[in-house]
Amino acid sequence: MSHAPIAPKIYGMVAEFETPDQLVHAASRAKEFGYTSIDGHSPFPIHGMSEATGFKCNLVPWIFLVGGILGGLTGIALESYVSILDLPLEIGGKPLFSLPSFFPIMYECTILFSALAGAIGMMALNGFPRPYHPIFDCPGFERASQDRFFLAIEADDPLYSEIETRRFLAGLEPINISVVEEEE
Amino acid sequence: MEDQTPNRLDMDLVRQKLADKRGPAYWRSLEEIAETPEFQGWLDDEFPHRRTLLEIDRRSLLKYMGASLALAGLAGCRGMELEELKVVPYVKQPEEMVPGKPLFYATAWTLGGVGLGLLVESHEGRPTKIEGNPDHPGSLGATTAQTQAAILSLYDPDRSAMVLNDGDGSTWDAFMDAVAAEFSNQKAVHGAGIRILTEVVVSPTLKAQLDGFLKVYPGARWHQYEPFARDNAFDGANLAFGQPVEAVYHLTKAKVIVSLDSDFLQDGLESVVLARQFAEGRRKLTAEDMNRLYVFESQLTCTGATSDHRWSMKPSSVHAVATALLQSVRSQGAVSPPKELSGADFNAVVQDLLAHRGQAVVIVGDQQPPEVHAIGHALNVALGAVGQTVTYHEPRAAHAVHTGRDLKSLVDDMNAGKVDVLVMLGGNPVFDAPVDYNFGEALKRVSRLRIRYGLYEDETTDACAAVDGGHSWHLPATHFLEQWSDTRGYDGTATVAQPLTAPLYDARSPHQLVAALAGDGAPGHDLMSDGYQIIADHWQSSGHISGDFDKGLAEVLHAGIVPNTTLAPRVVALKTFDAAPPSTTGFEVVLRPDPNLHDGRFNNNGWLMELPRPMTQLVWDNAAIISLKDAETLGVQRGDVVQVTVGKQTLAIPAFPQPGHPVGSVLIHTGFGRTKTGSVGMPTQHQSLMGFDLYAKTVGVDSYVLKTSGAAAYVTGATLTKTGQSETLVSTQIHHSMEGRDIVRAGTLAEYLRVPSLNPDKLANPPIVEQGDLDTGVPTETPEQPNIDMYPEEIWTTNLPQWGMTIDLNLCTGCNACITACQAENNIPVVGKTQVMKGREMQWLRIDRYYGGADPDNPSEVLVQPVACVQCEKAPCEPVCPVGATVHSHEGLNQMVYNRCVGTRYCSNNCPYKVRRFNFLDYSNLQFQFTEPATLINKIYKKDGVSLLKMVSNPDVTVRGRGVMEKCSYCVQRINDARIEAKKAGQEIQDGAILTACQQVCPTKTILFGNIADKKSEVFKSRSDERAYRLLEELNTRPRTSHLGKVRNVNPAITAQEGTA
Amino acid sequence: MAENQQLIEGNQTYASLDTVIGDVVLDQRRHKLPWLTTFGIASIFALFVLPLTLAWLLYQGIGVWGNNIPVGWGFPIVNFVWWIGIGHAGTLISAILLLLRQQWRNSINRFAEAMTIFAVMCAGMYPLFHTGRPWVAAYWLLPYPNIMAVWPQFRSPLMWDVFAVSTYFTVSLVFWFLGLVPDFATLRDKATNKFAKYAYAIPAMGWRGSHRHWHRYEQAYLILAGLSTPLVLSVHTIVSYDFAVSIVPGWNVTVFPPYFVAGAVFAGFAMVLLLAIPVRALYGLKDLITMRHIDWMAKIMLTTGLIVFYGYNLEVFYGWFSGEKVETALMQWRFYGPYAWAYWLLIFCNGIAPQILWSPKARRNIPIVWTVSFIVTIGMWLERFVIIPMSLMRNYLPSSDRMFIPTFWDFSMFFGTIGFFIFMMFLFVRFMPSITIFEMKDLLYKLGADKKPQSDAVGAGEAH
Amino acid sequence: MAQLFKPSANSYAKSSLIFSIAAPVVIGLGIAAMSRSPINTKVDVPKNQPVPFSHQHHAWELGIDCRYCHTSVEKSAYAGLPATEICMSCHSQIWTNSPLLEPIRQSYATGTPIKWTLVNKVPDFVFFNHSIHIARGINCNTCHGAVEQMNITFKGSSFMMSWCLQCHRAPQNYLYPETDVAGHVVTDRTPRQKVFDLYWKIQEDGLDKLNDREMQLATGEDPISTNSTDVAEGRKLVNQYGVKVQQLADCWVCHR
Repeated sequence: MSHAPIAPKIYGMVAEFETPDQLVHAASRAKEFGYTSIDGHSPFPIHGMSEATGFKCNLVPWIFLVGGILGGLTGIALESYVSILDLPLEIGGKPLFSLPSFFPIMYECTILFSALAGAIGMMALNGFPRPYHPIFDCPGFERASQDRFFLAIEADDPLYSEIETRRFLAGLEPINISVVEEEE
Repeated sequence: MEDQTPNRLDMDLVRQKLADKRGPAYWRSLEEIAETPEFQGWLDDEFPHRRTLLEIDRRSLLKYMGASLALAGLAGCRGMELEELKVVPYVKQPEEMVPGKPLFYATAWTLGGVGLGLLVESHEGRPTKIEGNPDHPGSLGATTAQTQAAILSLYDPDRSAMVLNDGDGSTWDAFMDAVAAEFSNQKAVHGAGIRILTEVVVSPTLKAQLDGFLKVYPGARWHQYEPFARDNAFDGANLAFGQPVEAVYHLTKAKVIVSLDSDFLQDGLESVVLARQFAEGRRKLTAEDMNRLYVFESQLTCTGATSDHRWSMKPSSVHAVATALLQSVRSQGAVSPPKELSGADFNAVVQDLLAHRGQAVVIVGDQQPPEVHAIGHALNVALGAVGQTVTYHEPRAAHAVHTGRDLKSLVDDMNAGKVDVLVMLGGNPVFDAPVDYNFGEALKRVSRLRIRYGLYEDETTDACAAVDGGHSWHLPATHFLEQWSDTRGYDGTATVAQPLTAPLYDARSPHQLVAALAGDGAPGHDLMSDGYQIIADHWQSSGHISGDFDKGLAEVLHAGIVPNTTLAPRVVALKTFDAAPPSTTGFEVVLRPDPNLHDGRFNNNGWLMELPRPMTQLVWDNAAIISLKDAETLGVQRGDVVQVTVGKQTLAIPAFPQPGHPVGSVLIHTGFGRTKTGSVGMPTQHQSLMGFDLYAKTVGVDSYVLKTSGAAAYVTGATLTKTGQSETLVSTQIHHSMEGRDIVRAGTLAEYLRVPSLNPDKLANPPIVEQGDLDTGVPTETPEQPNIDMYPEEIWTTNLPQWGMTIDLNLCTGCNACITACQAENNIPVVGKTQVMKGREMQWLRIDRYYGGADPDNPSEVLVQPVACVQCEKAPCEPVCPVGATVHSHEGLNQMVYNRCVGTRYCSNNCPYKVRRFNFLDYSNLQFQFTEPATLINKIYKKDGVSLLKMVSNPDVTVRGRGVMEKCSYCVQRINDARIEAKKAGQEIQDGAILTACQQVCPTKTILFGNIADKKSEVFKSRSDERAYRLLEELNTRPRTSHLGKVRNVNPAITAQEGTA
Repeated sequence: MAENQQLIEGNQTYASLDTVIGDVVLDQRRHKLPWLTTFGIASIFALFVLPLTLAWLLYQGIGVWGNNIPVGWGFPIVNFVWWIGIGHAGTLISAILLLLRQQWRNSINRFAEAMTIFAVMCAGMYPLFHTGRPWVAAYWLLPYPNIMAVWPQFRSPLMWDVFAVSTYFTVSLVFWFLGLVPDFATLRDKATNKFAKYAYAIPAMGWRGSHRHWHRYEQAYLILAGLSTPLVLSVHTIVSYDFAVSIVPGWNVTVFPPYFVAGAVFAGFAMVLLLAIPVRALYGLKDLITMRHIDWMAKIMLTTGLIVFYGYNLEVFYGWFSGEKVETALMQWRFYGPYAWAYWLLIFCNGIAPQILWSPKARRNIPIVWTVSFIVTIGMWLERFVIIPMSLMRNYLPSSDRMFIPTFWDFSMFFGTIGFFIFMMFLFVRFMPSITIFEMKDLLYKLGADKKPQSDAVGAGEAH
Repeated sequence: MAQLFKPSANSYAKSSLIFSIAAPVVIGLGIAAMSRSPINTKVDVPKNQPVPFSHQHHAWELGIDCRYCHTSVEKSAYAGLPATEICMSCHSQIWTNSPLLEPIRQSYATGTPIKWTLVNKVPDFVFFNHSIHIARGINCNTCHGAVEQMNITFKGSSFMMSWCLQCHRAPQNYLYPETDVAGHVVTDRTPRQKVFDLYWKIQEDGLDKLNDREMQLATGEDPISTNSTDVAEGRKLVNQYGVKVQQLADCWVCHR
């Protein structure tokens, strides 16, 4: 640790709004203004936020798809390997490869793998679990999961500056604006 | 051990320790005692062989056998053993013995005055399975259910284990001293106070010994009694011929057989050979070759079910039929038909008999009075049967008497106080003597010595001990597999019977005992060895064995028969006799020996207790078997207790309405309701616990209370009243009709000639073109039959043998021998009455029984059908098993792998034949479970030492644990053995090299087994027979077992709608 | 508008929603006598009767039950199918209704999903324990390379069951948990008690409602729903294969898959109503689970009920039409046999009783709806009883016909699982939000903000 | 709003999540490894015996044929353990008063059998038959390991079902032709002769003269060979012996 006190690292500036619509409006304004790292927080999904902030991410469906394909293949591969190669048995006079009987398990494997892959993938993409996040320091943020709507402009944004950003946010008539610091 | 004295002393010690121990407890205590060095020493010089058995008993048999040979897991499917196991090799290995390979010894068994030659399988000196001796004329390789079960009695832990003096533990030496003392007094009076009571003695040696005894004690008397000795036949012969000859039938020659209330196809050891002969006459299905069986009977028997024409009637009515037949035959034409059947029918029977002079025979049942027997003989004479289909011989019994009267004279002497010493060799007179003799009371007058020698401590033992004054001795008898003896077969052929093992308990053979009593066995000297000597001496003197005796005897023992000992036929002349018709009133009560328990001697045998009685399918109980009409009039259902009253005697017994039973008569089996027997026959101490099921009462009721000396045959003038109580009677089959389905195919000879397949549909509307192939049962060669099957014909092609079986319903009499044989071969546990009631019996093979016709009291046909796993080629059980515990083998077997089974029971649900059995509880580890509550205590108790019963297990078959499915395996252990031997010999398995247990035991050769891929094999021929069909063919399961339709050779002159079977 | 308001009654705000739903959990004082008594009774069964039964079962073997040959499957499988059926409503409501954009689902899906999880738990016990040796079944049914070099047999419907049920359980669990995450966050932030705060913070995993997260979250949630829908249908189809695939008369019926699924939904909704009605009364959720909801659920019960009833009639028709002697004999047995009462009672419970729901009055009469649900729940159990043991009692060979008589232990295990189910449900109600908070807010937002698409949605909702 | 967690919590959370997924996998693998190890199979674990009998001494140094003691190995399912009198047939002459042999003499004198500790055991539901294996040329060492080198006998192979199936599914990998000292294939011997030949060869020629298949046996390693020529040879023998390969893996061949 160095002797000189260092200025605390800033996470960003957060504005608190009354209604979802305000948040969406604010977000789109911020985008127009040129901010890139914007983050909205709301107690429920607000359609239009992604468009407003221009956030795009369609990985999740692909993860589901790949998981599903893998699952299906695993299922049928397992069944075929066991029933034909490793343990070939005459079972009630059925052929070694009896697809009709193999289908259900293949089918279930597809769904199982796909679901798990998707769910876990989504969580991973969202970076969960993440119990600590600087924005929790934002005063009144507990209401972000209840009835308030927050727009954060993060400090790593090229256009970010104490004064400018604060002035900009103030223009959106938030309930209040606060600067959030980041713990080391 | 040269010095004897220490052992004597130590024996006292042992005696004290044993004093008040009984039954299983006895064994437990013995385990403790056995540890003491004195006992060890005593064992060594007293019974060298005993040691190994105690070894077995102390260490768990599993560990002993599991090591000293691969004995299938008595512990059930438990997986790899990890604890330290011990291997115990021999000290001196017997010459002929190869560890792990069974040896077979020829011996013989006697029941009801008839001997049967046997081969007994022995593993390391441990007999495990009884088979018939193919060289013995009375067996020809087959046996009966009772014979099969006899092996279980050998290991019965409830057997009488030690000498008792006035009810306390004692020794043979003490007994010998007592005898010596008492008999010295008797010497003075030439033994006037001595009486010996035996069962019917067949053994020539024993006869000689007893005669010898009577020489030593001229004043003594020898009496014989057996509740079901053939007294009526005895009197009947005297009546007809003036001499007590015994009839020996030759049914192979007979074209027309008339049974007058005789169950000759199932009753007694004689039935083995009679059934075989009868079956021979039914193989060729042509009008001229096939024999015809008329049955007039007072109960539904196997014989009746097998017959071509059956009339059920009260026992007393048989006399009328017999008389009418005799008159008609004598006067060359039907006169005065009896009321039981229509004139036309009667005439047809008479004509049939007349048409077959010399080829006809009449057989009379033992429960018929002497008069009927006499008439039967007269009929045979009139029909020219004598010398052809029946020959008359001097009795098998060494000394033929009317045992009823014989016993009477004994009882009179006893009551007269003439008897000081009564020696009872076997039998159980207190339980089964006629009530009016009151044997128990008479016993009280036997003042000095009451000696009882028997396999079990029973009612007679107690009665002897109960008397105050004098002394009573109980002497443990040897099981027939533990003793040297001899006997005579149905035709008199003698067999020298050798022991398979040294006595498991401290027992002596009857020969040894008599020898000792006669004084030539001085007290104290080793009685074991001369057991052999006695027999050897007798046969040496008999002169039947020529040349070097020892060599000759060895051959005799090996062959199992003594050459040319067959009794020569006697010339008989018919006397005129008067056969007054019996007077009859009210209900008629017939007391018959239970088909399984006989007179009660097998009462402690779980296999026989649980073996469904033929026809009634009743287990674990006896009942008042009455007609449905009577049941209706009395207003009783099955299980409702009725009161049977005969004079002063009354008996409360649950009723069992039985189709085909004559109106106005009651059939009651004996042998139940024992008040003193083993834990199977009398499980009084048990209660039901948390849905675990046991009984609170004796098994069945004692029906001997109705047996009076007056009624030689059946009791008349009985009254039945409803009591209002009810009890559970458990029968393994609740539905009796085929419900119009194509299950058992049967038809008349005429129908067979028209439609050989006997396919009901075709019988109903015969097709233009006969398609025999449809029913040949050949899996692939059925061009007419389009293969309506999505599955491939073959999964893999193989040149291996393909096992298959055929069951010829035309020959099956439903005698149940196969079931018990299977039970013995495959370590099938007994589960107890309540489990059977719940539908959990374990027998792999069952015999289904169906009635046909509208009138239940007179079913038009009674059909029996053995069903075990039919080894489907497209088995429905296989695809549903989630763990692949039941899969197909390359030899076409439907394999059930116990150690893989998890017990979902799906296979059983999906089995259309319902031949799979499930271990719902820990049946096999609780051999006693049907008598012991499965409480915690009990389970802990079970842990110490393995019960003696487990020694009966076949080491080649896994003993199944709880939660495992099991089923018929076509005796795969025998298949594997044959295959290995064949491979070692570098050849293919020969046809007939493999006999399944059920096939081997079957008296009528109903069952064939072999390789159906081999076009020359017997089974293939039979499978290709036109009658062959596959059960539930329409399900396309392709059974490997085919049934062959039953053909009844009905007399065309008798119209179908008459009540016939 | 009036229409719409019926989805949420009283004038709610985001905050009020939090209070109404959240306080059930956060304010433990609200759990009063009714909760305690029911919970107490349930726990006797869950913690005493059930373990005792299982212990005795494992000690003795399944012989303590009434099963025999031919009736290899008795109560355990009856109960298994019954529970699985009940377990179908949850995922169905959450998934299918979500895809159908039925907003009224929002207030009941969480509740129904929980029900699913617990019902499947109960169901799962039976296949495992009905072997009497679960230790073997447990590891031999899973495909893994072992020292025996043997594998499960994949042609067996039971094997399909293993996969179907375990998949169904896993996916339902995931689905349920995903739905809970944002609500955990809400509770985390709302909770005042420190312990509660952390207790909810951990499963919330640091959810902070970022719009990026919401974006992916909604994608995943929707696709999961899309996956669950065929899953739900497949599971009971596969369960029905246990019977339809066999050759047992009375089992090998092609109509089974559809009519089992319908039956499952039928039973499921019955159970939802059975539980939702008291809960909404108990915890003042009347505003969120409204008469409108109950009305709709009753309608679905009526529909599925009719399908099931049609199935019963088809069975009889097949029996007669096939001309198979065995089949006809079986029908005779059902109509007139010793267990005929079970069959006719079944017809009443599932066929006759639900018909009252044709009348809107009845559909909006709480006691009637509740009673009908109760009757239906019994009826669905009887259906399985009639299908499974009663068919097995009759056979191709009349010689093997046997009666099936359940024992004390059959019943104790059944009631044990019921106890376990209620036990779990009550714990759930007490410690987790039984209504999806964020979805309710979303709904409120939609209803409040723009009415136009909303009324369409509701319209769609009616015309389902 | 105050933070509930420190920044470090994030990494804790993630790692604990990963752990909770990894743990079962690791445990599972552990169990799998254990069940295949001597802990379970007891391979190579010498067992205490009442008499410290050395196969190494008797079978190799003295060159006593297996069948001298295991009398029934060719006739029966069970190889047979020597009866005391067999031991005594030599030891009544030599080592007559060695204290180590006291139990033998005791047993012979008193007639009490010796209680050896069991070394090789298959579960009770497995029906193994020695005679047919001998008759098909399976060497003792194939299953029992390098018995001729064991001082105190131990289990040579795991006897796991999967182990049995290696041969029962592909016997050609285990059957091998016998070669003479010069390395030429010996053709005039029956399979059973080959079985009992190995120890003689070790006696006469020492280990170095053995071909490598025989070497595998002599040294007790799994005598499998998958190289094409050996397998081809094996196939020949399979046909020559008439081994029905298909059938070998049928359940009821070993389980009943």
